[in-house]
Amino acid sequence: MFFLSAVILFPLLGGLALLFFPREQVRAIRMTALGLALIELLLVLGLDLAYLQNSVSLFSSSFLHESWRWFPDLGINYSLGMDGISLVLVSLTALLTAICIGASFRIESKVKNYMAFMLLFESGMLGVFLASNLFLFYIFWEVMLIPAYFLLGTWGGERRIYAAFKFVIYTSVGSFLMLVGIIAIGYYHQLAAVAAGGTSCGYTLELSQLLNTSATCHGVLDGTTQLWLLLAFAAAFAVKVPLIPFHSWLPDAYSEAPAPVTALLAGAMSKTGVYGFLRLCIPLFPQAIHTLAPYINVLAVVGILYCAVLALMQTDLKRLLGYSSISHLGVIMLGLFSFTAQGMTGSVLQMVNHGITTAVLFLIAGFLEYRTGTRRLQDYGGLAARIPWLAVMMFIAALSSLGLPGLNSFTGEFLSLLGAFRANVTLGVLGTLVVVPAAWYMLRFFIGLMWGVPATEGAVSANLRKGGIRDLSLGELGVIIPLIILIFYIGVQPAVLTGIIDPSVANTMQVLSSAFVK
Amino acid sequence: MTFDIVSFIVLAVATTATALGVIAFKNAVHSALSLILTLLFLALFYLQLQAMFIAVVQILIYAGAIMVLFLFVVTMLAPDQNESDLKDAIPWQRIVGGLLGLVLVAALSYELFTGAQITGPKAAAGNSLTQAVTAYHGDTQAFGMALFHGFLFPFEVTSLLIIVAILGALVFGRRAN
Amino acid sequence: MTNLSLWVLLLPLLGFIILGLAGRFMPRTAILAVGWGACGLAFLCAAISFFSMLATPAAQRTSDQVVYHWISAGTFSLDFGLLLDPLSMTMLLVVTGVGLLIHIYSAGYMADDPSFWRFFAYLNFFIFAMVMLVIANNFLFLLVGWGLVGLASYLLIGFWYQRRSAVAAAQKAFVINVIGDFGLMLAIFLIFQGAGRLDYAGVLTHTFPAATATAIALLLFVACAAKSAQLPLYMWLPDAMEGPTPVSALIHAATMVTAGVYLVARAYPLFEQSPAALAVVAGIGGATALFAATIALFQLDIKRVLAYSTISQLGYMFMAEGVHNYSAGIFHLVTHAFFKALLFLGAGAVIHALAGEQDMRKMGGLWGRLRVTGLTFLIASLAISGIIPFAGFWSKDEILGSVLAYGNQTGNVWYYILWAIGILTAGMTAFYMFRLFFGIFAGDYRGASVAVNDNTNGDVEEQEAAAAGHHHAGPVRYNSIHDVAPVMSIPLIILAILSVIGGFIGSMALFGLPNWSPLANFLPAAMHNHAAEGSLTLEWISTGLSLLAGVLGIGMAWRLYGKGFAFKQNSNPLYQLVFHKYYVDEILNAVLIIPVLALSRTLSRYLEGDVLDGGSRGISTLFRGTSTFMRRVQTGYMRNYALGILLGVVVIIVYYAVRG
Amino acid sequence: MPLSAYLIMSALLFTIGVIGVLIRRNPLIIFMSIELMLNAVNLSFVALSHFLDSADGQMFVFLVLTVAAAEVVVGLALIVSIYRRRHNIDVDEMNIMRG
Repeated sequence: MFFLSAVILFPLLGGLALLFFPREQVRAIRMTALGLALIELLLVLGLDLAYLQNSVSLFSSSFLHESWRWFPDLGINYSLGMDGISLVLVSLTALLTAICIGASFRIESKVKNYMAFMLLFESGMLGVFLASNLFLFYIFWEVMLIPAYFLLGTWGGERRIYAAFKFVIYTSVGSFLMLVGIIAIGYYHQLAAVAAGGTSCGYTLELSQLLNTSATCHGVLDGTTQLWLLLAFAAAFAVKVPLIPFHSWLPDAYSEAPAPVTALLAGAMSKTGVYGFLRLCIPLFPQAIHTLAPYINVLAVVGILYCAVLALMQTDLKRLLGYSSISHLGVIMLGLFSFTAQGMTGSVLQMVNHGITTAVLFLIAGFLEYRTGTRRLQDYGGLAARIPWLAVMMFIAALSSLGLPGLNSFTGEFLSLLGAFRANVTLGVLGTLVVVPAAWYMLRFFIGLMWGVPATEGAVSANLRKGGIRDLSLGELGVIIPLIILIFYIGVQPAVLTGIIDPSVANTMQVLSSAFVK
Repeated sequence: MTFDIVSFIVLAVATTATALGVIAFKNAVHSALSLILTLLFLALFYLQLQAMFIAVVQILIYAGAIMVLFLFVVTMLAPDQNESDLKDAIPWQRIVGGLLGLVLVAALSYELFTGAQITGPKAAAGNSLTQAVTAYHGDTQAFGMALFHGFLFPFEVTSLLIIVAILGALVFGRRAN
Repeated sequence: MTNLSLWVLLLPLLGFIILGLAGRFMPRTAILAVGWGACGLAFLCAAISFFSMLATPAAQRTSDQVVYHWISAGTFSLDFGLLLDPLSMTMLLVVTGVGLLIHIYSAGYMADDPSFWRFFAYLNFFIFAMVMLVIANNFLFLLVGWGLVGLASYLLIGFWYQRRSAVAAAQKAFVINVIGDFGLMLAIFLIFQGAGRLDYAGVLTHTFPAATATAIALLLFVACAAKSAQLPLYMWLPDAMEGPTPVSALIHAATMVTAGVYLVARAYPLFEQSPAALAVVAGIGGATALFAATIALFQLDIKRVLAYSTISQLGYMFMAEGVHNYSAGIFHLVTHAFFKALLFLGAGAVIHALAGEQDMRKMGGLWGRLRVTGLTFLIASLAISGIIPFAGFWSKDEILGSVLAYGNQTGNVWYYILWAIGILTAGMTAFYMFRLFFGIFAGDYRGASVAVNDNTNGDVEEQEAAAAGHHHAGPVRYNSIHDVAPVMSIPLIILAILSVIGGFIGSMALFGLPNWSPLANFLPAAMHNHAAEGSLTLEWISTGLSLLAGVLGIGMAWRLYGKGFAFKQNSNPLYQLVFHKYYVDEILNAVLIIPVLALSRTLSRYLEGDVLDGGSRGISTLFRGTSTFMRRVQTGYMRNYALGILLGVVVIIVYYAVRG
Repeated sequence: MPLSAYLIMSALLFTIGVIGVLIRRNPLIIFMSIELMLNAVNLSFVALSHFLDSADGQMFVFLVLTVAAAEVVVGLALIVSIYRRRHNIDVDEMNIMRG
């Protein structure tokens, strides 16, 4: 029965258990951490199978649901729930964490704390994806932020303090507003429920209560309260996604954090923002989301093109990937707020694809930085001959990132943009236009590193003169291969994922009723 | 009736004078002595208000015990050093202090004069035991009854307080070794 | 009807995977075995399917084979399927046939290249992508093929990735192809919006409202223009000559660039629904034909001459399709595939013989040494110039005839102008082809004698650098030149034969023979019955004139360059303008590339740097400022604190006093 | 005598105590001023107890007394220990805990 709690608490307890290891046994710590992450992955896969047996909707009785009373009179209880969308994201998080821990065997200082924080980070994210009570959602939201701050702050590059500080400021301001929103929604919902006749209705934060229109205690909030509450929630999620004006923490955080951490941040954490919009904002505030959707779409499109253009001239490897990642998330948001079945299924599918592709790109950037010690693009050049395997892996990931038809990102991007196009033609066209600058900066990124004539001065040429650069070691290859296989598999056979996502999207969105275009 | 008024006024003037003396004298010993006088005058006030026990207690404990302690400490701590020669670090403090004092007095008196005139005895609210006991016009026996029935718990607490105070004094008094 | 199209698709993919993973360790013969085997078997399967298709009656010649369910989201559901019908059969034969010949040829051409295996892996990947594009049964997998083909051309153009010019050309080619993908994607969105499905069977029978039909057709044409290097988006093809010559032959002459022509032919019901789009197709086709031909007149690098010639011939194909005669377009596509591939391979043989030399001024008099290459090159030149028995004559004249007939039928003066442009371009084509032929084979050998930098003109230097960039050891002595090995000359000969007899698959109605045009009958009737049926006299006039133009062109070339190519620098502005390819690259750079990069640089410095970073830094300084101010309240003097307390008390009392 | 007279008297004493605290810099004097304030409160307690005819007031005076005693004891002990360490006792010197 408590399958979901096991999935969340296992990495938490694993992380804590890890702290009791003696500090100097670095190898043992790394191995156990990887073991824990892999066991967690198996647990999640078991969960997937359990789910696929009886593919259920969010509110059907047999839905994988757990609920324990916590503060009964406040309507707060420890309740978890899962449907197709959270299943996909939970699996992505578990996979990426296992891979990123596998890729972190080069971290030397304070390995024990590092691994513990990574596992804590994973359980925070899993909690966010599975919580079905607003209070519990907020707790996991914060539990996710703390390890991210420490991972970024202690093991990062030179400007890590500044980056970590900015990251926390942006995220916590957003999440405090969300807390206000959470408290307020319980209160207004109660008011509305009482007004609607259910005199005995109490203050509740239980998602199934708030969303379940047939429940006895269901009050419908009026337009303006919905709008204000939506803005409160949107603040936290917009920072996390990030939408354009709130994105300036991302380039610093992604370029300063160690590569495995950035891979996890970009791969999984940014999805919690979009998940928040999808699971909380749209169902809870249907009217308000309609008034706000055009503005969010415009922000998304601006974000897509603005960051694509910015990525053209970045000199720092990870910064370039950071901007590209914002651009991709813009496409996801555009798909989500098109309120069409294709757009939303496409955006969830693209969340998974973007997670995989960005993780590979950041890990490779990390391997390169580990070998040469520099992140400046100008120092690199013509490495394909020396490190062919790394070049091939990077090329596949770069192609997937620029949306080459036939690979994984194309399927998600195509569906999202199709949905966006059906909702609003001009935004659809502008969104699709990103394909051109995306190809341009991705190729410039790959060519700058791998093709052309090797740079004559700078750190890379020094390494080349000294002893040359080693190609991918077996461990590194083993870390990337699963993701590369997924890139090809989802590209060729996306029906597997859309089969899981589509019914859940339709189910989550029936609250929009007429607005949701099949 | 006039005797009351005259005695009150005399007492009032005397108390005010000695109170001012406390804060005015340069020499600490003088202000200590003037404080003792103030306490005595207050005891007289209490007598005037027929609070016999309190008046006696006031004289015995306050004037007697506490002030003796005060004098003891004052004489010990270099009485000759008067503070006028020291530069006053924050001169504006005095002016503002004085002003605020005046405002306080004005506000309080305004409040008292315009507030509800409490002249006669009023039936005490609540059903505290003391209310039944005061039928004897507030004499010591009534006070004792009230103390040990109504206020037993606070009485015990104060005893605890005093023990703590003694321990505190012991700790601070210890010669730094 | 046996349909082996799935094998035609999977065999090259298999070849690519084997060579891609293990190619590095395989000996040369094994590489060739896999490469030739995969492509050869694919051609065999295509041939088998072709003959079985010929055996079946015309009606049941299409077989739509669903492979697996690809995706489903809401009402959008799509299966990946293969459609084998006469049109895709023709394309399959061309792709795999010419592909096989080029595979054989490359064994010789790339013999001395260290990453021999990588070349064959990419070739196989290209054939897989092109086959996917051609036999997909829905627009989405057409887009997938479209993208993969763009990737293949990127990989092959940038094959020698150490060379800066090749890398830049590859990137330019890919980005411009992505612009095409962008157009195709929008068209697909519109199609789904209108028809609710994407497979050809459903979409091509659906009638769209006029405006959407035109929008879809034009967007599809944007994709074709990018892929087939038509006017606005052609500039990547001349730079694509940086790739090895077999690549130019296969991709940039015979197969990939014709994908646009195939797309228009495939989606002809859509184009039929919007006459405006067809007019645009015809117009741009004609304009590109003329424009590219003018540039080709004065090029010095033999491969660039052929590149511009390809652009021009593609213009012809689109002209044919613009006047509703899609089968004429496909016919010219097939014949063009033969003689243009032959021309490129011939040029490749010349370059190979001269150890990498590509500049006409350092060739000449090779007729004596490269006899086979010379002969096949001559045949191809005659074919492309539209001289009577050769393939080019039949296909080009069918196009010009139908343009004239269409002009006559609709009475629209523009089509007459278009026809005139066609004739003029035919003449120019003949001129530059024979200028090239005489430049290479006639006169005396200028290789060793000419010092490299004898002329002053700066931009010629640029052409020198581009040509010299190709790793060649320096001018080869005349008598050490020897003709190419049989592995290269056999494909030349086969293609030469095809260039001669290729024309006879087209219509012979001209000479009173019964309407015997196997290709037109093979293709679905609807692809040419909308075309205008001009009277026989009109046919004779346009054929006669185009033949005359061809002969004139050859004559002028003979008079100017008969005795050998002599480069005369002349400074009249018109010549300079054309010589510098209308400065298109420089304009593109100035108008598009530099401004966007500058915008990106300023945005990241000012908007990102100052406004956003500054903003967040500003907030933190704000907080620090208020905190330092608050700190001064803690003065340390106890009396101040007492004063504070008193102030509080006083305020409360005064408040109550005032409130009363 | 009317109750308000006593209250005014107590207010006056209280104010004098407060001013004493504010003005003087010798901790002993400050201590005495505090005592003064306490006694002012005692006075008002007794007066009210007398006029309201209830012993509660006097109870509080008694408690205040004990508290004052405890306070003086500890206070003086503190001052003595400070004096032993610093040899001069001036309130303004003791500002180590400054912000």
